[in-house]
Amino acid sequence: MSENKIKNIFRSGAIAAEFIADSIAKHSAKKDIGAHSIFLGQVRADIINDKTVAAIEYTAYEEMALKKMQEIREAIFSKYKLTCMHVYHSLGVIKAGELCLFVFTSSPHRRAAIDACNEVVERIKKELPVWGKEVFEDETHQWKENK
Amino acid sequence: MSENKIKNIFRSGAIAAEFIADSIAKHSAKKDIGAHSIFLGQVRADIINDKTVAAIEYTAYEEMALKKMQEIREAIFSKYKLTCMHVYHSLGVIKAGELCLFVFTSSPHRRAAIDACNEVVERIKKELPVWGKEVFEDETHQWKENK
Amino acid sequence: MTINVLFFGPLAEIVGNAIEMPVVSTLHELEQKLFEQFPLLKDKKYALSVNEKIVSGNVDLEEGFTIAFLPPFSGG
Amino acid sequence: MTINVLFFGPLAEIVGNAIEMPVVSTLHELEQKLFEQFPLLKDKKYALSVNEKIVSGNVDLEEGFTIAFLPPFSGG
Repeated sequence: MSENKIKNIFRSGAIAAEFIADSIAKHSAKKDIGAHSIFLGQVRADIINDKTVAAIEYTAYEEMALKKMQEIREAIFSKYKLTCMHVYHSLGVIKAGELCLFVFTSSPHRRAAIDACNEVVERIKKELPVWGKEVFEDETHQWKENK
Repeated sequence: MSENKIKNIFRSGAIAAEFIADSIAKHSAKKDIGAHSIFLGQVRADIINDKTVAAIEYTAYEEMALKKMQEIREAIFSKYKLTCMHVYHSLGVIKAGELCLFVFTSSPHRRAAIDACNEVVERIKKELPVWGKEVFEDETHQWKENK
Repeated sequence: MTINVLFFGPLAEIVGNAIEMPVVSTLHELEQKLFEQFPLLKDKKYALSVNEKIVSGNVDLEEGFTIAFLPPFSGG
Repeated sequence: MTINVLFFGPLAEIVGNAIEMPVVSTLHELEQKLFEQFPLLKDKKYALSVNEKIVSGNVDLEEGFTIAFLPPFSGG
């Protein structure tokens, strides 16, 4: 079963819109899919104490994150009637305006795709050992903390 | 205000993955966006009484649908802190595996984008005067009804 | 002194997409007239709109009004 | 007879990414040792993992174990 193989969700650098398009297009062959739900995380140029975030540099405890993601994947597949699910997270320096997270769920009917996508995003933010360093335009930095 | 101009959500034919990619890419200039939520509807090759759906032919009461969509847009913008929202619905014959609905919401933080996208999809299905005719491979048809 | 009556989806298969007909005074009267002409329409499920707004109950009609017979929606 | 200790995010700025050190018997003992060497670590918020699983409370350590100091996550 494809959902039991450990997949590498990490990508070096930003996620390109064309990559997302390719991923969507590949699903046209799966004719039992009726609904896709996609979440994209984009790096914000937040202004913190008068300094503007120019980029976020992501690092991860990769081995542990991939195991945890696999656990999440299995839980999601047993909870929701999904046709497929894809997750990509950027590592390295991602500039403001670029995409750093791509979660993509598909199912015959919309409820499963939407609810699964939502739950995966929440679990990624809460449970994956990934860290974002907000790098300001003056090259100072601070560490993000998810709420 | 851009959200007060009546937009034409209807597109003739299927929604192409490249169109979605372009739409995503355009948002990289909006540096206050942190989250995008996308819903895509895809035509399923359902099997009904041993016959397989080859395509759905969509028609709409366009003037009324656009007014209603505008009403929905305004309600969503006053309820959620969105940066932007885009909706495209296909008209005409959409083959199984092709995309017929594209809802795209963006906001600084994920909750608004996700919840707004979800609500827009529900309201589109329930409130827009659009009809889908399921055309089987043998060219007979039946009319869809949203649950 | 006419009104426009539109039909969509499965109802258009019974009546056609649109008919222009002499104004009648109420929506109920319009429905009765159409039921006589198109008996199949009577058993169908539909909502009604007057000038692009869904209405419920009886409504007075005036010249130039557009009435639409809307079967259950199935967009998206 | 060593264990591997990994540090991430802001903690790596204090200690470095990884140190290999002689095995100690428990996680609490490891923390005490590291606090002495890196006093800044003591005030930091973190979770601990042993062999890629988050643990709570004290845990016995054995040769070859990998322990990680995990500051609050901020992925996505």
